[in-house]
Amino acid sequence: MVLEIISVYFRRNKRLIFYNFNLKLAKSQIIILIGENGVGKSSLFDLSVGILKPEKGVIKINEIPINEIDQKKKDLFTYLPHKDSLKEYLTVEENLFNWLELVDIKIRKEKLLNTLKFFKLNNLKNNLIGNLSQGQRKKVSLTKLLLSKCNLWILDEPFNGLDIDSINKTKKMICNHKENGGSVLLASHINLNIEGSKRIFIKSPKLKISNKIASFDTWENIK
Amino acid sequence: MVLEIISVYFRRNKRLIFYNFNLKLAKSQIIILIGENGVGKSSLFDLSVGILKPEKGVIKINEIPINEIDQKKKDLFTYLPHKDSLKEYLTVEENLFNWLELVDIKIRKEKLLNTLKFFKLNNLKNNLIGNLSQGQRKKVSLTKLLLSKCNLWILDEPFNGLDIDSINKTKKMICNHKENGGSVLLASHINLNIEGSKRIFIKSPKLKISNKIASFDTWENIK
Amino acid sequence: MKKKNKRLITILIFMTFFAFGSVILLFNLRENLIFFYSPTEVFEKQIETTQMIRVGGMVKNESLAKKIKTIEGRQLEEISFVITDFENELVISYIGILPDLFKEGQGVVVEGFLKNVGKFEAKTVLAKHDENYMPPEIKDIKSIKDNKI
Amino acid sequence: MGKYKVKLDFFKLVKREIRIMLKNFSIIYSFSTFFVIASLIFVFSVNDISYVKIFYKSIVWIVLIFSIMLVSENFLNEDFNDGSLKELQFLGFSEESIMVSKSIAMWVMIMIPMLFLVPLVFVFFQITLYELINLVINLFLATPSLTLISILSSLFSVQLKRNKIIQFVIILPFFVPMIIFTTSTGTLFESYNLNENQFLILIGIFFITLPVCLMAGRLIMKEINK
Amino acid sequence: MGKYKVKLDFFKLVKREIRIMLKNFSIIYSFSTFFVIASLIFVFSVNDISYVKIFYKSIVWIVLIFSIMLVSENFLNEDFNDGSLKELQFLGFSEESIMVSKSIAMWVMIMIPMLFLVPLVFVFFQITLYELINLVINLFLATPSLTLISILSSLFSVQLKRNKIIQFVIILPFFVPMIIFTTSTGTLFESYNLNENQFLILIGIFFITLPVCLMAGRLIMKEINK
Amino acid sequence: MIFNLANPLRFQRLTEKIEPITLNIAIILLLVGLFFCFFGSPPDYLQGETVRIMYIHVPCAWFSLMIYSIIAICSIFSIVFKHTLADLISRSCAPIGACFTLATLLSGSIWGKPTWGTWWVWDARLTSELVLLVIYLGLIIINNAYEDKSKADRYSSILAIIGIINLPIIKWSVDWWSTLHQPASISKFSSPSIDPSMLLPLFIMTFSFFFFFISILLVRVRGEIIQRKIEVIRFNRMV
Ligand code: HEM
Ligand SMILES: Nc1ncnc2c1ncn2[C@@H]1O[C@H](COP(=O)(O)OP(=O)(O)OP(=O)(O)O)[C@@H](O)[C@H]1O
Ligand SMILES: Nc1ncnc2c1ncn2[C@@H]1O[C@H](COP(=O)(O)OP(=O)(O)OP(=O)(O)O)[C@@H](O)[C@H]1O
Ligand SMILES: [Mg+2]
Ligand SMILES: [Mg+2]
Repeated sequence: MVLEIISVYFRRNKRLIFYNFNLKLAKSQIIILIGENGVGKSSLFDLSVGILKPEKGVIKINEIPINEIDQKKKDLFTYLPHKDSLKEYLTVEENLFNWLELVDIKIRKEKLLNTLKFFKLNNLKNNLIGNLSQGQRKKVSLTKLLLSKCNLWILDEPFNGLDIDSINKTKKMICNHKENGGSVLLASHINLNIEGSKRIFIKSPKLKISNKIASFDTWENIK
Repeated sequence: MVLEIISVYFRRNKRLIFYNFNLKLAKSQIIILIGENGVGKSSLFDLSVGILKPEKGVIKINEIPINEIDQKKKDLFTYLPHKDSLKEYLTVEENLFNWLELVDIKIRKEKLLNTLKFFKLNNLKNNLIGNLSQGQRKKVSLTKLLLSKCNLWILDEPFNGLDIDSINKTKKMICNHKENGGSVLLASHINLNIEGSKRIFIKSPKLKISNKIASFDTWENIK
Repeated sequence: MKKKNKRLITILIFMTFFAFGSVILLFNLRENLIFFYSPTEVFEKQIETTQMIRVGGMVKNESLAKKIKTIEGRQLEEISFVITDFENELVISYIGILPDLFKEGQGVVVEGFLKNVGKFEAKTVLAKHDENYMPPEIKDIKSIKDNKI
Repeated sequence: MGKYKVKLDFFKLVKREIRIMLKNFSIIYSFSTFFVIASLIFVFSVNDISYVKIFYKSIVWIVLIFSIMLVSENFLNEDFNDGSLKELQFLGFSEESIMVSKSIAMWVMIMIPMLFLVPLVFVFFQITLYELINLVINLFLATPSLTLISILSSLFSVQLKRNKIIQFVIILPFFVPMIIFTTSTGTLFESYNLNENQFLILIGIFFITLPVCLMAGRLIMKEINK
Repeated sequence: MGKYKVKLDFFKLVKREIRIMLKNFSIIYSFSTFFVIASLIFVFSVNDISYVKIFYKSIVWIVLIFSIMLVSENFLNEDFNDGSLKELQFLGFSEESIMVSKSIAMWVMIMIPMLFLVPLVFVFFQITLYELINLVINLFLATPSLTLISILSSLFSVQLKRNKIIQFVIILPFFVPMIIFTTSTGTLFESYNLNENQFLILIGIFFITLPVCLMAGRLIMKEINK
Repeated sequence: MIFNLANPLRFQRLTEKIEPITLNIAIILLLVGLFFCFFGSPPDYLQGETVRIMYIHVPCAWFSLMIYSIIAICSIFSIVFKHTLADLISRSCAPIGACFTLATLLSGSIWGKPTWGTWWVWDARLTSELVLLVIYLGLIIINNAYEDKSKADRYSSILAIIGIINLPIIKWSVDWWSTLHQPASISKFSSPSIDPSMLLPLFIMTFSFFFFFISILLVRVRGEIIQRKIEVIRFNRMV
């Protein structure tokens, strides 16, 4: 299993998000998370990469619990969260180079230029990120996927703001990755037809308010 | 005509965006702008509300050129741009009240609560915007439409990040508005089936680089 | 049209503000931007003796005098002269090196403390010269002319 | 009626700013701390309090200017980043009213902590009551111009994310005359009577900075969304 | 080997920060200009260079603290707002190394212009060579602690905006002892020999602030994404 | 007509012709002027030989003001008519003006030591000249800080227009307030109070500086035009 989420309990802002949640992502598998707004998809991603900590339960990447991983996490997964961590006052190229250095990938300039061509960003390479349109900006962060060498991709609504052409390209990219043995975990509200993908509907846990609500510290009292 | 864009010429960052562009939006009409990323949809909205100025051409709202409009613009249209101008450290309610006060709408608290129910935001009303999920945040800004009394709605990718249920609700809201004589101009990459809506495909103008490129002040040399 | 009028009115209001401000400034600034006082002003102002001020004027002709003074065991040359604005005079005493351009009949600005009425102890002496530039020969001719008249 | 409406609009903006400010309490906090610390630095660094007494005005002013700049940074940047500035513009509020409302709000935000800080100055620098009153009136008259200027300067630098210091470079020369007028006279005649002349100058400066800053601010704001 | 890698990582972070900073090279330029103008303001307001001499240390320090505060605010706020802080965390960089790299970058950014400015101080305030050397060593020893503290304080303010848990954290007052030590001692014994005692105190302070700031920073950063 | 000339391309062609001429004139005038400065003019009756600093100081001071006026006029033009050439000129002028201002300050201080007995005082003229330098620096910083050149041009124009307030203060501070700096010798309504034998080298130097200024300006403007051309081509290259 590339990613395993085992009976995770999680509350956010005192609101119950996950109650005994389980998920398994195998090699060469695509999982699409679908669910209402605010059900906890993005939180799940943050949990999987170890930014948030579950109150109970274990999260494993490559069979190792996330908080015991010793090697650099950057070699394990590529995560594109909603906030794309692009600096508005740097150019497209500079932003990507900064990222490449952080994840320890060495690449020549021509190679990067070629990669930028995939989303037709090559003649925007010297534009400031702040001067791009929403979709163009999204494409810049998607380009990171093309450059990364990780097995596991975690993508938070990767199709937001893209035009139809680019959505198809991204889909193809994801399929390719799967073909090559990669695993993808993504959340999307758009109805996608990616073959061989598994859809998981997340529902928010119903909570029974018992009389003992006051002691909300223990999970037993909630459900 | 509620909104008229007449032979507009516009460059952004030295890049040609609109070359003799025309668009008309009548009463009780929905226009959906479709186009590649970076083709200039958001720029068109900014032009229509007068934040950007075209180099040539006129933009009229209710037959009055936008730069001669005397009355407060807030009574003419409601514009939801990409940046939603919600303050992260204020609650949902506070943000909406701030906006209501800016656009001169007086509303009682209960009314607002009722309106929030439309998108099921009512029990989030005391949450900080910074603690909402993307979709919830988008819904907060869409709630402004329910509260506004303007005829013309200008919406920049209103369905981004919404779940399917909410997309349908928003669609219904837009249709209702049209039924009541309102006009809507929106951009979206999602394939929408709104009856009676007109779709406009925007293409970026091709430009011939002449030898006279140096005199970049005149339009004649560009095309 | 209406909007244009509005802008025009705003700009007019701004102009009047600006003019009003400038007038206020011009009438009140003299006091504050001044680099030095004339002896007359010093007498009118009743400045405290602890206050470092600058006084400027002409060095009165034939008022320069030097005398040796012993301070802390060292022999120092105390220079004294009179500066005038042709109404009032102030006696300046100073220990130190005078600038090259210091001459009787020329302008000077001194910085220091007022000791008592009509007496001033200078810490610094600055020469102030006028806007006339000419070769020495012409100066001689001119002064001869002046003398004749 | 039109005029009445303009007025209302304007108050609305001011109210909005102050409401937002009060939520973002950290601004007041950092303002006051900076002020106190900076004054303390002076007091401590010079072991002879009598020197500090001579310069208390300069110290207060410099510290004030710095803290105002710190605050104004906050004021505009955030509104620019989250799109509020754009919203205010397309809702039809004139650039002038945005500028003025922001600086009024800022002025209020600065004056409130000042009320608490001034007695502190009194104790710190051991000045007389007359001097204190003089200082307070001076502050009262000069801060409006200062806030206007600093808001203008942060408008200049709103799009330069990392290079915030640029705003000081741009605008400090315009502070210079203010400082000369507010501080130097005080040291020239340290008289015990209030200095109406100086007050008039400050008012005059205000009448010049107001239109200049508003016009310049308008021009910049028009440009900012491009 | 593990250690070697950690080191590399750490340098990478520092390099990243400095690269982002330097992107706008004019920041150094502006910083220097700012320093000069701020000192000039003092001169303007005091009107007399011989008095300004008394305060040269305070001036240098205040300008320094002010710029550090300005820069650090930017340093963290921005990284938090655009998600970079989160990215660094999930890429596996430890919170400590993020803190330290940021403060080193900041330190470098402040020290480079300082090197050019110090001779200027020398000329401006007409101090002796000994005083100058003293000042430089002081700056060198005190700024690391200052940057650490200011980064910690901006972490607090980021956190403060999100959830109002830590309303009144008083972080800035930690500056005060630093300043007192660095500025007052110098004038208390205005001797011509270097002041080792003072340097030792500064080093001591640094060894206290480093662990305290790193631990506190780690705790806050863990909390920040919640 | 003016706008016809103000077409950047035509302007560029014109400058290519003018520039060598102005440069040659400047060099010749400079040589002649330097001769007159050092050998062909008498010492002053009061100051003696130090008066020769005047031949540098005064032209530099005039140009520091004149160049700022040019920038200010161009800025008004660029704000009102949005004309590119005006932007290019004011952008190219700023560093030159800053140099002249710096030269004024330096030569003034050097002159001040023997005449006044001090390098520097805070009187109105000197202070306002210093403020002028800072404004120049601000303009330069703005011009270089923004990636988007047109935005930078707009902003620096705005700053330049605000800075106009400083010009009359520099010019007339010596008349309005009592300053240590002397009042005007030449640029006043009555006849100059400088002897003709000293006026001659002053004017030769002034003209020489003027032609230098023009030729540097032309070179810089041409460079700017070419740079913008490259930018336009780069930005409009299609996929
Ligand atoms: C740092 C010190 C100084 C500065 C910043 C300075 C600045 C200026 C400026 C801006 C002007 C041009 C005024 C105008 O165009 O009307 C000027 C003119 C002049 N300055 Fe200075 N000056 C300094 C020192 C001196 C000194 C020491 C002298 C001579 C003793 C001097 C003699 C003159 C003369 C003769 C003029 C020509 C006045 C005229 O236009 O007729 N300056 N100076
Ligand atoms: N602030 C800006 N400054 C300069 N150029 C900009 C700016 N914003 C956008 N552009 C450029 O203008 C063009 C149009 O951008 P716009 O945001 O209008 O596109 P869009 O049609 O809304 O695209 P999307 O579907 O991605 O939102 C793009 O090529 C973009 O690079
Ligand atoms: N920073 C935060 N602090 C506290 N609560 C939060 C925070 N971010 C999100 N929440 C809450 O946690 C819940 C889950 O949010 P999350 O962002 O994971 O939803 P999501 O499934 O990604 O929704 P969307 O489809 O809108 O992106 C929501 O109810 C939200 O209100
Ligand atoms: Mg989400
Ligand atoms: Mg868009």
